[in-house]
Amino acid sequence: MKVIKYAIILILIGLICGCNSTGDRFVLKSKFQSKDSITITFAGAVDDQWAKNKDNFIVYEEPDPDIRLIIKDVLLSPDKKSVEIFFAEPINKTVPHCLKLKDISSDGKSQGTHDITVKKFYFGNLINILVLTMLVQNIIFVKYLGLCIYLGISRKRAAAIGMGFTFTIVSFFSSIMIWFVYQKILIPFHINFIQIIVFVGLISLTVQFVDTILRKVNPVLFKEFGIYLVLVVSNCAMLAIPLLIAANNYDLFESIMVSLGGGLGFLLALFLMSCVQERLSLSPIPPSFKGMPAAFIMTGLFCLAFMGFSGMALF
Amino acid sequence: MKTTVLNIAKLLTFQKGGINPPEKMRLTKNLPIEVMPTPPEVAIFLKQHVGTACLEHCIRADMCLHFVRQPTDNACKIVFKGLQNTLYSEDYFLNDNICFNSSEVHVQQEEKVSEGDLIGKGSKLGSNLHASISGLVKTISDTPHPFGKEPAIVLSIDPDAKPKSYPIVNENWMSLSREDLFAKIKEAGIVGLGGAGIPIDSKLSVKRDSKLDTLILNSESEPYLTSNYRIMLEHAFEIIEGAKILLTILDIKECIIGVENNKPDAIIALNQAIENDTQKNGSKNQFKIVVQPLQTKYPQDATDQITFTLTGRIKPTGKRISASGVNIQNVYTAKVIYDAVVCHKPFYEKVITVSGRGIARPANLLVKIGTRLRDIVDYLGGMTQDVAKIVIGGPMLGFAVSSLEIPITKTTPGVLFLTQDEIDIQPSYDPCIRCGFCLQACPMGLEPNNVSIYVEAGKSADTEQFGIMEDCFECGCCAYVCPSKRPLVQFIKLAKLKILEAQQKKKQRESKPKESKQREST
Amino acid sequence: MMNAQSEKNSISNCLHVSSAPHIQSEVTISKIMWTVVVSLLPPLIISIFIFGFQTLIITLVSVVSCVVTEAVSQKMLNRPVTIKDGSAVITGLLLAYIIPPGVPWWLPIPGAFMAIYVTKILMGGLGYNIFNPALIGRAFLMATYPVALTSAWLAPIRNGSIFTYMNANVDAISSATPLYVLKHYGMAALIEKFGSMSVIYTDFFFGFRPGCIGETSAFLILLGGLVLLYKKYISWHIPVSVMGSTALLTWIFGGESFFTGNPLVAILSGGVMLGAFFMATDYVTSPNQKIAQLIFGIGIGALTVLIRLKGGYPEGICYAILLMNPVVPALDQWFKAKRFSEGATQ
Amino acid sequence: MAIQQKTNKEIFLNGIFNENPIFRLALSMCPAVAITTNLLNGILMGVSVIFVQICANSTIALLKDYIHPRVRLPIYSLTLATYVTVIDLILSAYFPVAYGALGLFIKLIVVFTFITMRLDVFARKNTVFPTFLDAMGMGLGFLWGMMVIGGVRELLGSGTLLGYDILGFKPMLFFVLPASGFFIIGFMMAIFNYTERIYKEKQSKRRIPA
Amino acid sequence: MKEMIKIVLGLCVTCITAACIMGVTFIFTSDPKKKNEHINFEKNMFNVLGYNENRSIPADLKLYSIFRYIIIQGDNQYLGYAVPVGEKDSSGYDLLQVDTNGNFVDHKHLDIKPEKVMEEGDRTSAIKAAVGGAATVTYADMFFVAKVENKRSAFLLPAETIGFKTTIGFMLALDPLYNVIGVEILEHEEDPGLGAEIEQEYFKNQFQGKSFEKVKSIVVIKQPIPDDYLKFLEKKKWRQGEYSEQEIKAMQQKYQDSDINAITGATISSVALTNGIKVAVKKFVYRVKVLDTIIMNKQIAVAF
Repeated sequence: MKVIKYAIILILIGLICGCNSTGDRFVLKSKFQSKDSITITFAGAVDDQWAKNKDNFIVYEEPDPDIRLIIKDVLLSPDKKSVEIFFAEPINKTVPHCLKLKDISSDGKSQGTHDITVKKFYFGNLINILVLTMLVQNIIFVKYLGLCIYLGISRKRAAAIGMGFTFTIVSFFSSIMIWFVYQKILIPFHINFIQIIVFVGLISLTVQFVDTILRKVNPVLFKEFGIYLVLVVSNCAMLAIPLLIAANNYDLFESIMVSLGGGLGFLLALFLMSCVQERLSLSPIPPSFKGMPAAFIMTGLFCLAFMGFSGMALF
Repeated sequence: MKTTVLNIAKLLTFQKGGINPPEKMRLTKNLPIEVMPTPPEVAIFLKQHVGTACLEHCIRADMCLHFVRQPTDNACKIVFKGLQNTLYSEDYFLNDNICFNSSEVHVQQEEKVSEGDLIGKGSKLGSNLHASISGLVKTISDTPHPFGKEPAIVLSIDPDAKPKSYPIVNENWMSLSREDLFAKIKEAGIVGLGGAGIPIDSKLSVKRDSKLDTLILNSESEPYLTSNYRIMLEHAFEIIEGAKILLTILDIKECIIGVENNKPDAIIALNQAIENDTQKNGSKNQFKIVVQPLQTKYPQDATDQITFTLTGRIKPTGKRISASGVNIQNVYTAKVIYDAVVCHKPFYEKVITVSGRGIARPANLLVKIGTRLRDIVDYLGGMTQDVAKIVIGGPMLGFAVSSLEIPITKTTPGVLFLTQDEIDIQPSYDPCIRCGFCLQACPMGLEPNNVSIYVEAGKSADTEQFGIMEDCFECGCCAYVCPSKRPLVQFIKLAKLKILEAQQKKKQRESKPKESKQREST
Repeated sequence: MMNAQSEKNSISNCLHVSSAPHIQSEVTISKIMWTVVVSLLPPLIISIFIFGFQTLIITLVSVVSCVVTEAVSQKMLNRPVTIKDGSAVITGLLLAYIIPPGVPWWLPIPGAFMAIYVTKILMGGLGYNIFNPALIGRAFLMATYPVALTSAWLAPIRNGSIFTYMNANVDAISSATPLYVLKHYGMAALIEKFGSMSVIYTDFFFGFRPGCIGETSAFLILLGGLVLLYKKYISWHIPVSVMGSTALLTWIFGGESFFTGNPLVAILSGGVMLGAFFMATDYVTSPNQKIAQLIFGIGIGALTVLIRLKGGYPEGICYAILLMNPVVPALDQWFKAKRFSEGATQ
Repeated sequence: MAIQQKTNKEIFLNGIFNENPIFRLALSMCPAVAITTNLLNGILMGVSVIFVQICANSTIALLKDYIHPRVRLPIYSLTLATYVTVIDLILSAYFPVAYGALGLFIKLIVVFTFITMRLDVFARKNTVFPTFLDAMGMGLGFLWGMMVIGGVRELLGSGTLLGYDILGFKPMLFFVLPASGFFIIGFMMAIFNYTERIYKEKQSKRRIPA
Repeated sequence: MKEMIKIVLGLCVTCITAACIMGVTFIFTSDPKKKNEHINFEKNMFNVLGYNENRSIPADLKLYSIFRYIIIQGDNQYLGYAVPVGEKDSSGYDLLQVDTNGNFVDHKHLDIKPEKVMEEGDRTSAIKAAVGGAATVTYADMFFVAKVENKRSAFLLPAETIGFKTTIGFMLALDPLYNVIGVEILEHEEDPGLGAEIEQEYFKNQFQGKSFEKVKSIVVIKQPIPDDYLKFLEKKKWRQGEYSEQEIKAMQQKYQDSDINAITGATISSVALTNGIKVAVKKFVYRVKVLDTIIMNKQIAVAF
């Protein structure tokens, strides 16, 4: 359990470092306000005159620096410390927007020109990815991967939880490693066609690594989770996570979130199924359907239930 | 006075669970105790009580009477049908284990005995048996019993013998020592009249614990049964005196009599008796006896429940109730003890409730131990046409019988002749719908639904995790509330049996390797 | 009166011998189920007046197909046919209640097959299903006929002619549900569409709004729910926690900024009432202990709000209940009744 | 060896019926559920698996004397990964449309448990020809299963077979969704169990008079 | 020890063999793969231009590709257009550097062979070399110009937008007056039966023939498509000669200014695609106009 705790702390530190502020002295904050406006907060009060002049603001979407958005109106807040810019058309919040604030004048003094980028909260984006991979793109009920282990392990709850945790840990470490190898070695050298073999190798390596460390550091935990480590190697869900990361070109933190989300989703699925399997083992299921067929149909019902998450986006 | 009793806002009761079945006391509530004429023949079982020593025997014998039990001469066919298949089926031979804690025969065939004579001597956990009628020992043979057949002493009446009377001979029992009192009670062959019928001497001779500080007198809380109520009403004085004897023997001062508030008259009567007693004895009185009205709820009279209700103590799992510092007796036991000590009267006749719509004339009867049901039915004018079930005991805990040849024992609190609409017999039961009614009803906080589901799935041995072996006393609350009409008590009994079997197997397996090892070493 | 002697022979034939207890309460499964059926009927009657006569046809088709599926499948499996206990009727009613009124009449049939055969009978019959059958039926229909399930809404009839929509082109008179309007166009649009706020409250309360067949009339559902509560067939824990958490979370997250959502509209405008009283409280698929029931209900409420606000569907109660159903075995195991002997002082 | 007592025919048929990887062993279900939305996908996936299985099995059977038992699992992975990469590249080059649908799952053949299992259980202990037959049988069993599932789903989901309009309408969209794969596999397994039970009952009945 | 060496050797040999097999396959398959991809892409382009079995591709149809890059030099951002130059068969590519206000900045020749221009890596490095120094060069997008009889017949632009679930990739064809010729969905992951209906002819063909003016303000309405229009849109079901040229024109004119009818039950996907098309067209038209003005002013001999 300690390993998990440290991992979570590490991730949190990473996330906090990964968050970006505007990095500007005078402009404090900028964010998407409603569907057609952006709010900018300043450190000091700005002049009315300046704020009313629409030409002082140049806004464009990052990939299209040549196309300026048409500003309909600019509103200065009563305390003069923030400005809301309204646009003629709804803005596309998925793309970062670049803002150029020309010669900001505050109390008659010029604060110079500021370039800022407004984008969705990075942390929110990461949480979004985590939740999406866990629920909306659940590795078993929506992606249909790792079924062998899922059906084999989910008969006992303790085993299911053990397997889920082991899977999450291995997927976390392996995807970090795989991300570096893929982005820094395979892509620059144009040898990404051997990704399968590399990924399989790296996963085995991670498993060996976790195995060794766990054996030394926490023998009790090893006794509990050790047997599942071997199973993780030959699990298609385990291989699918790095393949998905590679296919979508995620950055490091996003990859970590995908791997965690995938692992937790796997854990969730195993847990739910194990709860259900315990009940199924007591049910008078028709003899032809006993065992695997019932488990399959139950999984199908789970899939129907998980369709409720489809189309979900948190932030 | 009556109103004050009923107006107590929050009456004491136990922690959780319990049910409120229709009381059905009106049938016999207002009928005074009636002495039944001596029957021509009585059969007195050598074993008068259920006893806890042979749990397996009891479970096995009572478990599976689900729909049909066919008693043959000395075996019964036990069949328990599940929804899908037969869960349990066994030909059970009753002669196997029946000789536990029974009494030794003290008479010979054709010997002449008179009322009150010792005919069986209690050994170990058995109690003394006394002739309930004057006459001849006709035979000592197997007689129908709720569980099949058991050996009994059959006496046939001597028509000329006069009924024996027991005048008060020993009013000043206070002067007797504890040991003398104890011996007198033992001599009289009294058993606990609450349920299991353990001989009173073993109940009282539990290791003298310094913790023991309270005597609890309880009364029946099952529907229909009114014998306790009538005793309290008509023999309140004797009960108080009996309680005092018990207190002397136990060497404690405090006694609480718990009476449910559906018997307000009994509460008044007992209070009156206590008042009289204090007036009479004045400052001499060193005992503290109180009557505590209780909320009407089944199973208010169960050991754990009444202890909690009256003292707030909870019995730890797996320990005897004396660990909680209480001794529990039935009010009727107190009355019988009074008879034995003050009148030297052995325990050979008792008050039972004969009730139900299936009998022509319900009554509270004073009958001789060993009286056959047939004689009672005849005396009360026969059964109605639509009688569907004859139950010895209360409707919640009693045993259904299939023959009128069965005699009354010392533990029989009543006989019920129930009609079809009273028992509402279902031809089959339905699957568990997990409504959770039984979880709410179980006074011990167990999970009867899960036990039944496990048993149905053929995993009876796995039900040990639900704690039925330690805690379940088969009060029947779960089966009473079950909307699927599942025979939950039978399920639990079957599970207990299987757990016992599994434990025995485990023991055998454990002992075998040891033996083999020993063999190897030798 | 018979003589005891002559009785002896016949007695073993007519006497029942069974183990204690010998008396049982009067509550039976069929009694519970048929009470639920009866308390479910008022929404159907009002729906006929609101959406027209075809809602009755759809409901009848649904109920009949559920009952027939149950009977046939039990016959085929050589099991006792239990259609008389009313559970299939409830499933049929509920299945019809959670589909739009403008769907073709045959639509419930595949849903009934899925609900009764696959979800219930295959998993062991009554008492062993993990998911609520009616909801699985709906989820299946949603996946199979998404267009019908998401667009066959009808505007309420106010002129009293219940045959208005018979043989009519459904597309021409379809009307968006309040939740759809709320999700995609906001509160202002909702007020614009249905009139003032007070009109919204009263209309929604009595059922004059587009929606699924049985979910519109909050008043009648509440009435039915209160009957079940009064009869003590359900406890207040699940309905209250489902509705309470839905209202609370909608109030917090449902508006433009925090704490500006409208909790009352959230409860009145979807299927939350029907779900809370009649579907989440299904004995088989809900936990037994009170704390577990509260957690179960809060989980349903939270998932409902999550799906409503962030998910792809305007209404989330159906999937929320389905998603909480498999957690029930775990909840049952985590929250057990306190054993009597647990409080013992050693 | 006990295995060699089986005739070649039995070895071949074993994979198709008795130990059908999908319906009996319930291994490698992911593609069977996820991509069998139509018959063509099923066939392509099945053919790819046959290719990988035959190649890998034959290779291992050929080289079994040179493989050190300690490193046999890495060697298996390596062999499989090689052939999977080959088939992956070939499909992406010549069947780009189908590759779009199968994409991920072709790569995942590497971790198909039943292939690795056959390598360890059969190929390691047998000569090339029986191994080839076994691989063929197993592969055909897989192909057959994929075809059945794909066919049913295509017919019920989009009313077509191999792209040709059969029914003229779309009966149940549900069968296009991957979730339906679970139901079809569940029902197919049940049919297998049922036939087996009937078969065994008949056999036991035959035995009694004899 | 001996065993160790044996194992290591065995593994090494296996690895080398595996690498050889994979390498050989890669070499053999890489070319057909690219070719296939190219063919597939072209097929889509022809499709969207309206060439199919009934309407054959003209012999002198030529496609020219123009790539847009974002060049950051110091604090300044520029757009770089890699445009084909030379009269015959686009003998080379030039880079036009434009600032964000649409003013011409620079014109450089790119050192790249025409057949290599579709290779992103080669192209980017050529542009980098041309711009030189510390500039960052990022690829933004591309579009095609189709020429028939040496006249511009259409613009083709691949674009994408966020749909109900993930991105929807589509290809747009515009005529020289920026009216929509056709829309083709390249990739999407919408729900089958709901959002996936954007692929269907009856939906995507609605965009056909919409004028640029209309597209600028096009919206989605939740009304069913009129029956005659629906029949007209389902092109696949057209039998030979069901509609004459005049009829087609008449129908197109009749519904030229109508809005887009949403797919039943999938309004979000419909709106997403419509907005995506709207935005893509607006941006594209703005840029093409800037580019054309520069080419006119500077008199650059572009091929298109």
